[in-house]
Amino acid sequence: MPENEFILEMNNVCKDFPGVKALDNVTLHVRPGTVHSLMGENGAGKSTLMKCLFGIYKPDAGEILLNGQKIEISNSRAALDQGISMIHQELHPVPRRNVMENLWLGRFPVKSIGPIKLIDDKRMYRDSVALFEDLGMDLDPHVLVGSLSVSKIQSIEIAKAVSYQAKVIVMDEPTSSLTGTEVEQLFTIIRSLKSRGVSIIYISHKIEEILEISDEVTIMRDGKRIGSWLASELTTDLIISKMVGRDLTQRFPERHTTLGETVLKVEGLTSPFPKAFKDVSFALCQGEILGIGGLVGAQRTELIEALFGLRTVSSGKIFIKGKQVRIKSPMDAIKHKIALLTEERRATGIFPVLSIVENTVMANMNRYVSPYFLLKDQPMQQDVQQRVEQLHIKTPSSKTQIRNLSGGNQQKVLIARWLLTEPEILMLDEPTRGIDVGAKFEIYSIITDLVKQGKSIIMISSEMPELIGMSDRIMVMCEGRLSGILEGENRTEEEIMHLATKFMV
Amino acid sequence: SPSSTPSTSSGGTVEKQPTIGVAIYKFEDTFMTGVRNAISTAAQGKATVDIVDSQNSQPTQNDKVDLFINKKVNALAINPVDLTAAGVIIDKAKAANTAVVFFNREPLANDMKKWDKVYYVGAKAEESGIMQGQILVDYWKSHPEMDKNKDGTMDVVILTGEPGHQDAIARTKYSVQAIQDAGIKVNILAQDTAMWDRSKAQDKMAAFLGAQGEKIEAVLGNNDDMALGAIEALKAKGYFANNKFMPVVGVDATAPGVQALKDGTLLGTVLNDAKNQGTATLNLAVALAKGLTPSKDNAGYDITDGKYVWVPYKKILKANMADAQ
Amino acid sequence: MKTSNATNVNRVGSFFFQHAIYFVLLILVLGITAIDSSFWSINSLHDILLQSSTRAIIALGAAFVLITGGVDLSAGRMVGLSAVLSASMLQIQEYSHRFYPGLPDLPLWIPVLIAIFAGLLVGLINGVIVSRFSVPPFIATLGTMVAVLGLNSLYFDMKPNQSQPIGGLRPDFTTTLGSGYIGTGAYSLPYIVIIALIVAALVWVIFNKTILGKSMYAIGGNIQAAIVSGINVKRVLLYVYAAAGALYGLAGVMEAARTGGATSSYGNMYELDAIAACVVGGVSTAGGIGTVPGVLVGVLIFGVINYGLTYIGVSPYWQLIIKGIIIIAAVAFDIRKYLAKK
Amino acid sequence: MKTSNATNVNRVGSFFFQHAIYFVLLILVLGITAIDSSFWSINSLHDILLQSSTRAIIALGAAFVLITGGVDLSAGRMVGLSAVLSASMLQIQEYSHRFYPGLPDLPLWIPVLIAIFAGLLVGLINGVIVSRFSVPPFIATLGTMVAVLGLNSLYFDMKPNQSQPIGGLRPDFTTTLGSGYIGTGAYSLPYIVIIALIVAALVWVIFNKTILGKSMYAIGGNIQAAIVSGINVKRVLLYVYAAAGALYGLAGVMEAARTGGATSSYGNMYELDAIAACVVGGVSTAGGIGTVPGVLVGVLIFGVINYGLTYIGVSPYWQLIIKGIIIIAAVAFDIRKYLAKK
Ligand SMILES: Nc1ncnc2c1ncn2[C@@H]1O[C@H](COP(=O)(O)OP(=O)(O)OP(=O)(O)O)[C@@H](O)[C@H]1O
Ligand SMILES: Nc1ncnc2c1ncn2[C@@H]1O[C@H](COP(=O)(O)OP(=O)(O)OP(=O)(O)O)[C@@H](O)[C@H]1O
Ligand SMILES: OC[C@H]1O[C@@H](O)[C@H](O)[C@@H](O)[C@H]1O
Ligand SMILES: [Mg+2]
Ligand SMILES: [Mg+2]
Repeated sequence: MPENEFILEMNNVCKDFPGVKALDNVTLHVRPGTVHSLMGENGAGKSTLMKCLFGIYKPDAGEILLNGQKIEISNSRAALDQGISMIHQELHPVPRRNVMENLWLGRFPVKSIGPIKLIDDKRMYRDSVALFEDLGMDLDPHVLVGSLSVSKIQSIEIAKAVSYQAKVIVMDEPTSSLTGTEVEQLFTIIRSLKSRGVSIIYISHKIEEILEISDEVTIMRDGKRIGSWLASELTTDLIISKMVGRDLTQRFPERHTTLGETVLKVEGLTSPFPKAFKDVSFALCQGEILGIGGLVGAQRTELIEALFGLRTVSSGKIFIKGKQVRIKSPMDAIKHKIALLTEERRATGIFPVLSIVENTVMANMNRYVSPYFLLKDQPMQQDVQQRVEQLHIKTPSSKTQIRNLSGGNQQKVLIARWLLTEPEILMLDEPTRGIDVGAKFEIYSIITDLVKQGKSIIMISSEMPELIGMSDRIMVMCEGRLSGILEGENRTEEEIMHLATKFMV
Repeated sequence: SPSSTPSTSSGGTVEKQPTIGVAIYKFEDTFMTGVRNAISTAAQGKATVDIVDSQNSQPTQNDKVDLFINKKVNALAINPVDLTAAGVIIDKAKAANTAVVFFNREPLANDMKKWDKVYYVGAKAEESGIMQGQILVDYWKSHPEMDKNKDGTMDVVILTGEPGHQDAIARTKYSVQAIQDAGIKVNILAQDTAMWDRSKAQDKMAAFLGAQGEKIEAVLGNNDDMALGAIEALKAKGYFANNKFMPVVGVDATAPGVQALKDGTLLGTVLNDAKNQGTATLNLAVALAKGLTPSKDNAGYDITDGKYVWVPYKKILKANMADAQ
Repeated sequence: MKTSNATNVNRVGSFFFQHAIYFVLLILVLGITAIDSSFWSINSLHDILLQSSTRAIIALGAAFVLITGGVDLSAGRMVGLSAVLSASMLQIQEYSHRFYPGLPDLPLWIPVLIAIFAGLLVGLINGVIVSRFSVPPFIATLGTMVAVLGLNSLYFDMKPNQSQPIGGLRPDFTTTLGSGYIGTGAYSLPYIVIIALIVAALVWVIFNKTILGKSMYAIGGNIQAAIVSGINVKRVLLYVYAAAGALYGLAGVMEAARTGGATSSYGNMYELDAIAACVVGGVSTAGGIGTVPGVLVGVLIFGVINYGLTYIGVSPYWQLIIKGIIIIAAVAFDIRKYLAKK
Repeated sequence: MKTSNATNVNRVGSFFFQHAIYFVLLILVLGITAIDSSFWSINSLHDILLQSSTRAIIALGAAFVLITGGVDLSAGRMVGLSAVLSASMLQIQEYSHRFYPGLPDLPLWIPVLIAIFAGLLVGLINGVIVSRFSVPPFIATLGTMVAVLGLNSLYFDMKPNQSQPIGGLRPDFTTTLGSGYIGTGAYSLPYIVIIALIVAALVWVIFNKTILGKSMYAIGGNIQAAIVSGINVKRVLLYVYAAAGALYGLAGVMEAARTGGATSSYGNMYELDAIAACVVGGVSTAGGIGTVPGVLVGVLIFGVINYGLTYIGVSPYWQLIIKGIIIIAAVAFDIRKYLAKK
């Protein structure tokens, strides 16, 4: 059989959702043994296109050709059987089962005892170990997945997708929760897959990554294909202008810091759990952006969750504007005008079946109570509508269930939720994860506006350029301890990395 | 269950009160509560009774019997959930040499013959149905206006108990038959189960009235609770006021039932004699526990065919209301 | 042209699925009317509304809990408890077997409030068990369901009553909360229907216009997110189970008044009917979804089934089979609107 | 020193919570023995095992469904159906009220298989409703629960039986699946206990060593994950409900054999007991969690409560109250091990 020019062709694919034309005549052609990246703003339709390919959605129109043959993909099983595998944007772990069961789900190795087929645990273990070794991953096949960090779970998904021996592997934002070294590892894996003739469809909002790993790039906007280019023809600015439809001159908004008095002071905060944060002390000034850097597992999330009353502390003091406070629950925190945008949007952020309005006002309903204890709809709608416009949230209406929004737009709704509480201290845990460049800039602008108004920000980020570009000071953690605070000129990636590994043995 | 050694130890020199294991088919049953109370009362000073609830489940009752045997009670008094299950219970009792008195639900004759230490105390289920029918027959004869459409046929609706319940079946069948036996034709306009339940009966009766309206000439309830539910539905449609009457009959002669007789809403009911059923059951069990053969002398009741004590039902109308209290 | 046609078809289909339960109700009514045309009457409507009133109140209680993602199995037994409690204190003086022989006539509202309060209290206990001890609602309410029956039976078995049905209820009680109505003849409106409507309106306000209501939907939608959003989840759950309990309590009082009596087995299995009505009415057992009008339509569907099938004389066994099939079919239709478009 | 002590304390605490239900069982047994020392005997153990056998089989059926994140309310009515079916075909020739007057003696296994197959069939129907029509399991099985009772009642009411309890069962039937045992005296092992153990072993293998089992846990743990991993969710659910149905069918046959009779009300409410036993035994109503030994211990806990409380003469009403409290307390303890430490 003659080798086709394209291993995969998706032609004129259309997909409607109530109120949204998610895909409008989209065409994607992928060559064998290449990395083909898919880019576009949040809600551009990237995930939807891939879900059509993987049998999760049924396209309204269009055709899919694999190796020149038209194929029907009615469900994920069919996709896998045709040699297409996928790393999903939303992780799908089975938390109460162990690593190897998650890995081989849907294709467990069996041994036959007469007519009976029993699962071959030993082989499953051996295969898992071999696979992890091959991919340079450090994972114990017997550990419960629920006890692992997001980045480890992401690694499992990667290993799983690779292990299908697929001809086409879709990776929908595989690096959104990986550390720098893990990203490098993934790229090594991708290169070796390429050399074996496997094609990768790669989705990411990280332009540096795209330029580094891709052979070709297709850009989408509003459900339409804008065009495809060789990666070598593209530059960051070019990509941004194609994606956003206009030029974006800066990555970070201009700002001039004027620090006020100390609003938050933390002294010797220690968790009762030995592996968690210990003896953390720092201060936050009015109008300041305090970045928190570190590797995944550095306990940054735990620390700010403790500040927000979600976790217990065994010792340490918290002062707000000089007064010592006790924060035992998010309610206390909100009362003290603290807000927290959590790291895991799906698990701790959105109310999937509720509308955008409800999702937005949920942390702040007191504001809409009339003298008769009833909620006033009108101002609620207005405020939400205003935020939808301000943050450019892409949705048919503010009454749409949030689960129907694209990942990035869900994140914006959550930001809107916290802005509505008019916090003095806003804590953001990986606020731009999964956010497109345009929206990132919008979020950065919001942050800068807030500090201009005298609010204070704590921002956890694993993206070092973001930390350096946005923060006044960067506090770096390692293994639960504060390893240093960087100010002024010495805020380099090297210095951050140095501190992030300071206590490691 | 494998046999444990028969309990000989408790015999001895000192006269110790015997222990009787009593299993009621369902504690929530109003009538059986009366029997249960009668058993407790009769036991005072004579025996220790251990009364358990079979929760309307035969398997559960079997479990309770195993437990009684393990605890080495001196006699069993069982109100079977299903009369057919008596056979298995008799086997268990026989293996442990523990005499058993069944009450309220009569086991099959074959099973009763399996062993000589098996007795039965109860009323004849069909009797209650027959009496209900007779009450309506008497009323029909003395009140010709009851035949509203003058067709010589009694147009009735029937509210039945739980499907498959022996009392429900017997009462439904024999009440109709008794009316027919008196030479009156019966036309069943509607019949439905209200699960012995007052509130369900009220809803069902409302639907009967909606569909049949003035055609209904009498209401047969398998028990008082359902008859009273029917009366509430009738009241809502203007009955029992302004000379609008509907003959309704029930069974059990419960306190609210008797009150309804007094109010003139319930035409009649049938007294199931809880007190005598309970006392007879206990007396027989005590005699058996002491190793005696029950007789009029040691148990206080006539024994028929060497195994049966029959406690009669009684018709209750407004006139003899006092008999039910 | 072609597209617009297709869209129209789609729109009709979508409209149909969005309102599936209303169609189910309509089809049922029409079907029964086709078999017996006399069913189509103000009287039937009247009877169905009357029979649906207490059920609606119980179902609304169940909806509170379901929306938070829980389930309440203790509903029926709470109905029984409050029926017995209120009846035991509201007997006429002349009644021969009074529960409290010496008790003077109390003002009507005292026993009624006591009974409702009992429901509220058990509800609170449910709430504490669920929210403080993190026991799954199914088990927490299964436990109270069993325990409440025990308690009620103990009370009901007290001397001198000894488990006899409680009868001889005061006419003011049975009228106000039972058989009374305003208006005349076919155009009368029974008090209990009015009570049910008022309760429904109040619940609608709670669900849609209060912080409690929104918080309930949030908890049912994603409890972790609710915690992070500063919702006092424990307190909301407490209120929710207590409110549900109070509604069951009210329903129990109304059952006693309506039937003019009470026993400890009142309300048995009502919880299943209530949950079924809710789910048929579009409340999700997974939490976060449900509306008051939906619940009311769900209750009416069962009202029509129960009344209508008896009306046309379907045998009880066939009634069961038909009812089972309708429950499933109604939900199977209704669920279409939530199924993620593939 | 101090830390190591603390860690030890912690370890003891953690061990305790990990095995909470075993301690609950132990405490129950010891408590009852303390009140009446004669309870501590081989005979009691024997009785409790006997009484727990059919319940264990039903609970294992319920566990299948619970692990996939579903719930099966139709269990009890299926038990009733298969009890009536098997009994109706296994009466002695001399019995006066035979269900099928002319029927010759069939080989034992034919009626037994028919009855189990009936359970399997209803289970399949549940599976189809849940998986093809996406009806939530609570409603799907509520529907079949009602419909199966209707069907069974129709069958049971057929002429000439007309709803008479079915009795006069063949001794080979009542022995093999009822009262028979191997061994002698206190050291005998009833057949039905052996059957329950074999079933438990088989179910253990299915849960832990087969694709079906692992897929069940995945579906209950995260159905989305199961779908994108190419698991045929619909087929697995079909198998699961069918397997559960077959187990209920087997249990129904055993109930008939054990009691020597059957009526259409057999099995009523068994589903709640079964689910309660599962959850007490650590099965999560949210799906994805549960083990066979856990389920067995859960069943035993109820066995000990039912037997033990009656043994020491607790009044039935108090038994209900105590039972309710124990259900809640056991789960409240057990749940500690899952509560995320924060
Ligand atoms: N199941 C659904 N129902 C309704 N609308 C949907 C559904 N899934 C996606 N959409 C809509 O389709 C559009 C495309 O979404 P999609 O998830 O494909 O975007 P994306 O390009 O992957 O964005 P992101 O970068 O944020 O992940 C969005 O407007 C989204 O709201
Ligand atoms: N040593 C460890 N081994 C495995 N998992 C760990 C370890 N330490 C922490 N985790 C888990 O990893 C997850 C991430 O840890 P944490 O949130 O503290 O990291 P972080 O510094 O906030 O990283 P991120 O950049 O992902 O926010 C948490 O869920 C935590 O429970
Ligand atoms: O099983 C319950 C029924 O038992 C009957 O014997 C009694 O007459 C009825 O009133 C009802 O209680
Ligand atoms: Mg996406
Ligand atoms: Mg983190």
